[in-house]
Amino acid sequence: MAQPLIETKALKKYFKSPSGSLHAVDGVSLKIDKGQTLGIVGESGCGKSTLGRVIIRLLEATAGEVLFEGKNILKYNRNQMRNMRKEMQIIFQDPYASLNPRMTLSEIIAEPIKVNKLLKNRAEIEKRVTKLMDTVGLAQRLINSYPHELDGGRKQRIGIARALAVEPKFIVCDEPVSALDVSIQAQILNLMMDLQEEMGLTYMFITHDLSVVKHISDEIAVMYLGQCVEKAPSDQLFQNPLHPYTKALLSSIPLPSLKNKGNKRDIIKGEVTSPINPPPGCRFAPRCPHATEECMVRDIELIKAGDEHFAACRLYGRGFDAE
Amino acid sequence: MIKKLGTLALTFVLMITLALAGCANKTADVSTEKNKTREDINIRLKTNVDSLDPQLSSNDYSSNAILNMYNTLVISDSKNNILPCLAKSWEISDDGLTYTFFIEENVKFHNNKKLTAEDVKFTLDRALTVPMGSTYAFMINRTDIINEHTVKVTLKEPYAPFMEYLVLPFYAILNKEAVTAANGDKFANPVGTGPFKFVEYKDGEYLSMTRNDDYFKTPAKIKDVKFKIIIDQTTMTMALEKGEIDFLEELPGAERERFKKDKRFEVLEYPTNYLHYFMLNPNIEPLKDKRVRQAIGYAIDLEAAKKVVYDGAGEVNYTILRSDMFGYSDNIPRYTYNPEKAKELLKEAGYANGFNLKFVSVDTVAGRKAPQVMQGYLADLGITMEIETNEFGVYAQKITGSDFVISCCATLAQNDPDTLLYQLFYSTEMMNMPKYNNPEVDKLLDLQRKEVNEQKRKEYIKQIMDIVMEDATILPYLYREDAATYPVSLKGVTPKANCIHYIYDFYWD
Amino acid sequence: MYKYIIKRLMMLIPVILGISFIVFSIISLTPGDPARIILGNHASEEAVENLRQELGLNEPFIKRYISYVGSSIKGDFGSSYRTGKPVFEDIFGKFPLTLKLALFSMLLATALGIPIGIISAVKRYSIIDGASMIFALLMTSMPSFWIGLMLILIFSIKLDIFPVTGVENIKGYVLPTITLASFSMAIITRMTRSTMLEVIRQDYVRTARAKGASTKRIIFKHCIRNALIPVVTVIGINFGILLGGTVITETVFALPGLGTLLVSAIRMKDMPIVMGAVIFLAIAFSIINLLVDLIYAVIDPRVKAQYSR
Amino acid sequence: MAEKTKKKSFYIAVWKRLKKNKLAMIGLSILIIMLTIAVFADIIADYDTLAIKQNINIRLEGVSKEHWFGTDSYGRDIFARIVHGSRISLIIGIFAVSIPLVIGGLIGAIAGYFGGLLDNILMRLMDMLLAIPAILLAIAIVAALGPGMINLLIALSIAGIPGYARIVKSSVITIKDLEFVEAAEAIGAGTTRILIRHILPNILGPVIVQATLGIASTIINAAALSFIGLGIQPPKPEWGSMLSEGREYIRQAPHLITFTGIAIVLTVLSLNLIGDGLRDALDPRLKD
Amino acid sequence: MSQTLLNIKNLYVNYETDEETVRALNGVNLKLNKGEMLGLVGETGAGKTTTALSILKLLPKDIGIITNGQIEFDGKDLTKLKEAELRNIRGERISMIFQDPMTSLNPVLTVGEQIAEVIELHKTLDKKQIESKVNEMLELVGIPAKRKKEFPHQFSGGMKQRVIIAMALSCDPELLIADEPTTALDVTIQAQVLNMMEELKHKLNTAMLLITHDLGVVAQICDKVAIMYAGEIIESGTAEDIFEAKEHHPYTVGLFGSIPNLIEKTNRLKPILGLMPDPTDLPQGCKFHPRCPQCMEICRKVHPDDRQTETHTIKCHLYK
Repeated sequence: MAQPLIETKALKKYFKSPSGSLHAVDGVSLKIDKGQTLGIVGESGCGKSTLGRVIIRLLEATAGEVLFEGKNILKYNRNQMRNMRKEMQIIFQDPYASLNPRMTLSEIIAEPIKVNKLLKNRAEIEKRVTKLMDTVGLAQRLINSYPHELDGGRKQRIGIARALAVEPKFIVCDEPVSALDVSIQAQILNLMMDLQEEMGLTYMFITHDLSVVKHISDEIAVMYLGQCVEKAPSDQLFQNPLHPYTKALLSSIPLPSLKNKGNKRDIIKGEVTSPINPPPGCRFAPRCPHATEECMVRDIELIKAGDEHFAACRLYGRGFDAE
Repeated sequence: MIKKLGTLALTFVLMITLALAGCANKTADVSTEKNKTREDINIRLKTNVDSLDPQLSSNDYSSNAILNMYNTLVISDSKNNILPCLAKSWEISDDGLTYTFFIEENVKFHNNKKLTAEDVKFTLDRALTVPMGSTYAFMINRTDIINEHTVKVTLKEPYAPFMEYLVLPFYAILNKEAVTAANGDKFANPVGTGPFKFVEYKDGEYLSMTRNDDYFKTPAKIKDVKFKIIIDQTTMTMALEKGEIDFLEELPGAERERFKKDKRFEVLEYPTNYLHYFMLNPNIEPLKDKRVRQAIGYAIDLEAAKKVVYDGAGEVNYTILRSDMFGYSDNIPRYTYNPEKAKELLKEAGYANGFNLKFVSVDTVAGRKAPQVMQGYLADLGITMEIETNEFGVYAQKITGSDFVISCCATLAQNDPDTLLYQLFYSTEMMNMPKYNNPEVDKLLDLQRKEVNEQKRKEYIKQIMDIVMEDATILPYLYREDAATYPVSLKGVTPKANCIHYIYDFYWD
Repeated sequence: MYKYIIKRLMMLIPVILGISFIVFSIISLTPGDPARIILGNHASEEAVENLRQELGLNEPFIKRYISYVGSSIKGDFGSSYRTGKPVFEDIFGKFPLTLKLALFSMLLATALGIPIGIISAVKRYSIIDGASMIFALLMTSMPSFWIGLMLILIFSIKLDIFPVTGVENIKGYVLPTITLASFSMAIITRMTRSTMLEVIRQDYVRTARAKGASTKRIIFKHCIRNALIPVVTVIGINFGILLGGTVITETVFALPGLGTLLVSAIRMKDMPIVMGAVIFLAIAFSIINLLVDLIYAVIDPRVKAQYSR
Repeated sequence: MAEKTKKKSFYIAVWKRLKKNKLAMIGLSILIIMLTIAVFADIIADYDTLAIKQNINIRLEGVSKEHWFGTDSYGRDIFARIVHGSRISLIIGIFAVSIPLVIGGLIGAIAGYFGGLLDNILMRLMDMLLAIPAILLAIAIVAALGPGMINLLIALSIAGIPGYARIVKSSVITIKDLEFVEAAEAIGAGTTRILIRHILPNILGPVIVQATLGIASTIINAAALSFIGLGIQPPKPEWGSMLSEGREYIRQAPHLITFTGIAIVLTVLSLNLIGDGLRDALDPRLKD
Repeated sequence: MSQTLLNIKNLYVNYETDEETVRALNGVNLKLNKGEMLGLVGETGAGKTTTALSILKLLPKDIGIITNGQIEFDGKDLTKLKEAELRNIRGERISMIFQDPMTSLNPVLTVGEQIAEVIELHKTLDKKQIESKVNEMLELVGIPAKRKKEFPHQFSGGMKQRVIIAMALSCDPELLIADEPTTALDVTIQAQVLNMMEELKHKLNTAMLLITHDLGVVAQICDKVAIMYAGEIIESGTAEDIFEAKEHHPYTVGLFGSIPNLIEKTNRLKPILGLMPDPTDLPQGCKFHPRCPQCMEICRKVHPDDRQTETHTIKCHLYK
């Protein structure tokens, strides 16, 4: 099995807040093989965006490792990190806030090239920009327009073109389509999947929309309160969810068909607990119907419960004395 | 709905203005009939009172006001004659060195202790120790008590204007017991013998006094006196017009015609002893050369300048000594406006196409205007003058350190020119800021000071004037003309060259 | 809550130390000798010299500053060179007048500023909006001494309603109050207008309309409270400035307020008065800011939550 | 659907919105008139012969054919002095705003972008300057360094610094967290590039507004300082000192005050109108 | 067939600013019966919110103008009513809730006060009765009554939406208009809120107009569905018509094609090409023709009218 392109080991990120330390990412270990897409799904406040930013070092991790092609990039100094930037990129959720309103389209796309001095003279850069615009499906006549003149879909395409400008291997996509209408969303998802096939890109796709994550991801990791509670290939996860939270999550999605309309579905009670100074043990315990005191004792690791299918839950073996 | 909000705001505002306007009665009307019964008077005071103890005050306006609570040994009338006050009579020894004063018997202080020679000796001895002593009491040597009501004062050397000095507020007679108790507190309750007793002083607002009924002369006609502190000139004239003040001394030139035409007011114009003059530093280029200094003298049309700076008030003085002063003569050399002669002198001195110089001025009404006029006239001669209007503190430091090329100043002269000439021209004298040094003039000054024979003394003064006017380190300008203004019904106001007005003499008819 | 107040007051100390050093150095390192100023340019050299000695002006600058800080901590702020009285006696003598003036003008400015601001926001682009904006702009565009003089000319001389000087009776306060209020009123009007415009566009206003509430009720019950939060800061800052005593208005109306005292002290290089007044103002200014923050907490519960933790 | 390819920059959009605001246009036209007067002052009225030359015998004359605004107490033509005075007042206004804008802006940007201890120290410093009432700070400085244009500029600028520092800091904080700044970091852009290319262009709005209003209040403060005798040295015509000179003759020759007063009010009013108009234009949300 | 509560006939609404005129609604026809839940589906800019706002005339003052058509509610035409009469209906007979719970509550007033306000406005009750009604409503939406003294910032997103719903239903209105009530919430919280709304519909027999862009939500709780595109209702009918019938408007087909299917694995989605039309210059004929895969000559020129089966209407020339 080839070495995964990117791997995290017990990655942690804590924030100082007036009333204690906020455990945004609390010991996450994942790996993504080259050319694959790992979906990260979870509700707001589960730390999925923070995880993405920590991996590409927009935020400095509190503990743990991030291995890119086997090497721990958290130890890199400024210059090593500068050429690492060319390997990893990020696409954002809000099309309005992710583009500098004072720069034209061509300036935005050309900036990464200029900053990293990939091409020298203006003509070459110009050519590169027009090629990128074609790849992401932007009409040439928009080259001089400003972000505020374009709709959400086109702005997201500019974001993608900017990310591709440095020909990265790995892209973190932080809810890239959540702010778009359904029809535009579909166009962008198709574009991203085409680019993956053409350029062999590896995605970490972060979203709260389960139908989108199933469609685009090869493997999916479900996050709750800073921890990864379940990881599995996307079909297995949807056909046979193991962790109680995943089950509840899948059952609360309203399906666009009348098949099981009206029958009672088991939706979970209560609200997400506070991520500040969380008690040890399974974070979902307070809301879990199968919870016992055993769940509250110590943090539970991901337990192997099938082919490439892991779940962090006591029901699937004694999580803490690892086999 | 919006209308309601609007009306709400308007009613609120009306309510405030009415509340403020309503609860106060109409201010005193200026019209004459009601004044019959008036027993109070509001007088404008230009600055804060810097001390209630006359010997610790360095501000003439403030000391003139507090003088009304004290008496001096002698006082002066509008013609500058010396009249008896606390001193019934006095004798001066032939050599002019000793003065013997006979004190009034039944005079009581406000703390109704009797006035004795001891108080007079205490006052004159203390005069030598206080900081202002060096300015006003430099001539006194010793004071001895002859008996309970007679005092002998011996001077260091004969000093003709000594009697004029005794008129000044600095020499107000203090109560020994009260002053020793206050030990240097400038604002301790003043105890004097004067026609008015101290009531209250609110810094920056007013100084109020009331009639002293057991005054050793007939008590004053006016019962309550209030000095209102108004610094700003424009506000002052408006307050007078509104009747909020009844008496002011310095009506600005611009307002004089208006008030003279206004039959409600009386305007009494009189020259004061304050001489305003320009100082040219003979020790700094380019004014080292006498001819350049003279050229500046000729360059300025002082008559026109007077119109600007004082709006025409007062009359120009070309000869430092005023015509009514001892030792004045018509043939003292002077610099009248003569631009051609000025150009000639400049050419002779080698400055045909002019030069630069800086005028060190002070931030007062005159201090701002006079240099600007001079600037205009010097510009005609190609001389470019920069004006530096400084804070009083900075100005004082610069002129006392003679750190200036050209500047302006003013000083209080006496009828007897001795002090004035001594201060302006004697080489070691502190007030001789241009540091004019002419041994010949020093000798003549000493001679005239000792000379008892008037004719000889005049002769010496004439010689001094010829030399100093030739050297042109001091360019006289004018004696400031005050204009006391008050409602017509106020009587007893007389012109006072030394600006000391005794409220005692005022009364409403 | 009290922990927060004490922390804020503690923060005041470095600010005051900083200010005192800045002002002390400006006044003492610049030309102009206090002793000479007091004794006038007639007094002799040695008279000035022993006064300098008496006031301790000959020691090096740093030593004087340290001794000043030392004594002021113990509560002795020295006495004024001019009057010889303890510093705070003079300051507190003048302060009530400035305080009254500041209060009256702030009251008038708020009473006029807020309603006009609200009306012009609610009836945007109407004549009222245009007129009130022009009026507010005119007030800020006119130098206060010009307004003062015009008021005296019209109301005191021509109409003879108000006195020119003196604040013996309440009538003396009217014209100075209007002059002072004109400037802050303009700022409050513009501030209220922009915050009201902001609040009117909020979602909860739309919810209130959907509840069937009338515009009047929405303005009073929902909008004003939210809109006033930032306006309170502006009022606080302006009140602080007014407390500093506006020299200009005090000169024009011959009112012996704190401003005149401080300016003449600066000109006279009367160090103890200048230091005392500036420190007093700094404390007053910080207390006002603290009050403003506390008022914030009262109006806006989200802010209160922050403090009580 | 033809999409315009012209480089329709953000500023053109702002200008279009500003043009619709009638009040701002009035303000702009007044300002343009003032600027042309200031620039062509020498042509409109000769400096030496009219503004400076004293002519005592035509002193304090009212409005007349040769002297449109009459003459002052030295017989100088008031119209000429106002014309040349506009040049000085505008220079003071512009310099006494741009200096604190740059200094305050830098302090604000650094404090806002880096935060932490640096932010705390800088802001405490600003609090100190703010706690001393601005006009008193100015008086102390002018009293210390002596009157004159340069010292007046220094005095007014120091008083202005905290205001700009705060405005810039608050705008930088709001911009700093936006995603396009994170994106710039992600592509390896350095701090200086981010500050100059991304953050500064986006905080121009509130800063420009504060600057225009700043020029207005600076002109008034300069006039106030002249009023209490600390302003520009004679004979240079400056509106504030002209006003305080004329004050003495308020009853006898009111024309000394009226025209100069109107000149100040018009200039300051125009700047305030433009400032307000810019605030609305630069913040599209304010438009319904 | 239960009695018709709301009947919107041929409604036209424009947003007129001095730069441009936006033709938001272009002839909307909609019918809603008592106690029924209608789902109004469409993408951004389709005119869903404008329809809702025009019912209660909450359109922005002198900018959002109803140029044509009637809105009959319980027999009365709302477009003709004066502001005062409309105010009595708002909150009492028809109430409305909005999308973002975070900003829909006044931050400086307690939750209890804001619920009590709507009761005070429409019911003449004394203080104690109002307080008990407030407690009752809070318990109804699953919030402990003692929390009525707390402020909005002390509640989570889901909790705030419950408060808003309690507020809207406290005067027992006949019609509740909900503009994307759960879009801003997490999936699990959305499920809780939707369940609650369904229970309340049955318990209080309130008709609901639910505006959303999520076909899943519509399928789960709506009885009837209407699909909007460019200011018109291009297809409407019962839930069965929309989700199970064979014939559909091409836009509806495109919508369903754009949603990833949770059950089978599809390689690529079948999105609708192109962009939403510019409301300031709408295309001629059928507004969807520029993006319609089965576009015919007639579609470009003639505006299609409704092809009506018993309950299922489709506005397209394909189904003449």
